[in-house]
Amino acid sequence: MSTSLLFSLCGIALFLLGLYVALTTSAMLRRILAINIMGNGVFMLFIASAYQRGEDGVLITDPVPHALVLTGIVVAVSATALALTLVCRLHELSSASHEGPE
Amino acid sequence: MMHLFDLLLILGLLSFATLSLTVRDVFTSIVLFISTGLIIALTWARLGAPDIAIAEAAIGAGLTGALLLAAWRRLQPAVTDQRTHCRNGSSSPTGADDERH
Amino acid sequence: MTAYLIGLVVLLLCTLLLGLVRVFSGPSRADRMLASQLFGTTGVAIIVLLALITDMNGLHDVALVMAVLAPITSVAFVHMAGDEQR
Amino acid sequence: MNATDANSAVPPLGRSLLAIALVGIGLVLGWALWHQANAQASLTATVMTELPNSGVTNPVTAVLLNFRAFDTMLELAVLLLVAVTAGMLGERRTAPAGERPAETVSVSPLLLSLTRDLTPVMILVSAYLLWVGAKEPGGAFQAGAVLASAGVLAHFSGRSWRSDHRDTSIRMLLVLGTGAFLISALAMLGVTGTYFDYPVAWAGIWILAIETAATLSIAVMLYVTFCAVMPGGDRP
Repeated sequence: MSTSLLFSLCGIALFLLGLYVALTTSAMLRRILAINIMGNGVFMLFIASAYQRGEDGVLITDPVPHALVLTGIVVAVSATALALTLVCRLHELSSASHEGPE
Repeated sequence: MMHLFDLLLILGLLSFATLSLTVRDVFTSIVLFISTGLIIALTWARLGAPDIAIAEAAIGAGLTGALLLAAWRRLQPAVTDQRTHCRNGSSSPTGADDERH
Repeated sequence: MTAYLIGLVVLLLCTLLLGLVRVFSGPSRADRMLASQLFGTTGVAIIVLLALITDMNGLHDVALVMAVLAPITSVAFVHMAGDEQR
Repeated sequence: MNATDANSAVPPLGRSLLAIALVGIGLVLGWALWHQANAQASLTATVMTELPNSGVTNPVTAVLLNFRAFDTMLELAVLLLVAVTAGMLGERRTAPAGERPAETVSVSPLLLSLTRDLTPVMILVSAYLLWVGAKEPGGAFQAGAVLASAGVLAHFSGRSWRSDHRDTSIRMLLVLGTGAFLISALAMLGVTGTYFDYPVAWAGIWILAIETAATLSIAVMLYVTFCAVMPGGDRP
């Protein structure tokens, strides 16, 4: 079993794990973490598919998936921060309306 | 021998991710998630992608941890925060600790 | 020489996985956080060894960034949870 | 999916059905991967033949800044959108409170000296990553993330950067990355007739200039987004 295939399978496992937890949990923070794990599984699939050894054993990596994943990581952390902002804001608003002068 | 390293790496990655998503305490979950980011950076280094490993190390070590801990602090229902006027003891809809299993 | 380095890397990875026990069962939050900081240190060592094994010079930069940015998480922890008694 | 409304935990039957479905998907994906393993298409050869025309020698930077520059520009636009949205959310949070109570942030001297010693190192590492990105691993995203981490550290030690996104200089920095890409695209359209087709002689220095703008912009965007998540408003 080659290294590329091994890490590809690991990426699929991470994706499915994240998907399962994201669909079944009820805590928002954990759902955000699960979606991040899903994204990391997809990234791992990309990078593992870019990992190839040539005939003489020298490492050849495909730069295009690397560039795509680099873009994806930065967008993922940015989206995570936005989701965290929204969750915190929702939490503060709902707790204020629970306590508020009503 | 390098195969053993790969297997250990994958084992660690999957166990960290699984524990991070299933453990009850949210703080432990966050700490495990930060550690998962570190192992993922190791995996990128192993797979010959140093560009992505640098990005993952920078974001995982510098930003994600701070972001998640800040959000965890803001979602705490019990800890009194002087900066906001609301102090509630009851669990809220998006509360951090109402994980059901 | 390379076999020795690979053995060292496997050993370090084993210690990293053993540290999971402390994160999982640490009585206080500071214990869990410190264990994760220890993972960071071990990770830097693993990456430097990987740079030697695979002869990839770019990995030194990964170790540099990881080492420089490691304190931020613990500073954030102290800022966010340092005033608790648990 | 019935699990997406926030307050309902999924019943055990639904969970097990979901788990079975996901395992099935995993088996199908693994099977597809197994049969795909020997028939991989790779763009390595294409990139490597075009690499001398790109102005840099790091293939990833060449792909990001030259061959697929449209993607990178749109990604910076996404980051800009996120930063503005998060900045507005953070502003809305602090606005109704009226006067913010003067906080007594007690910053330990240890943290202050750590910040004083570490911030120059971080800025240096960031500049190094930006400079070395043309030849070796590194580049605008990594440098921007390191610079934003320096801002996060400064924020924790009570000396936060000016992060109000209504500030003119912050606004300039926010749009700097996307703007540099747009201007470069339009200028290249005028010079060579195609959007991101740099002249070979000038490509290296041109890419470095765009990358510098993108680094500053990414750092400020990530920092503004981070400040929106921090408890207690934009400024401590």
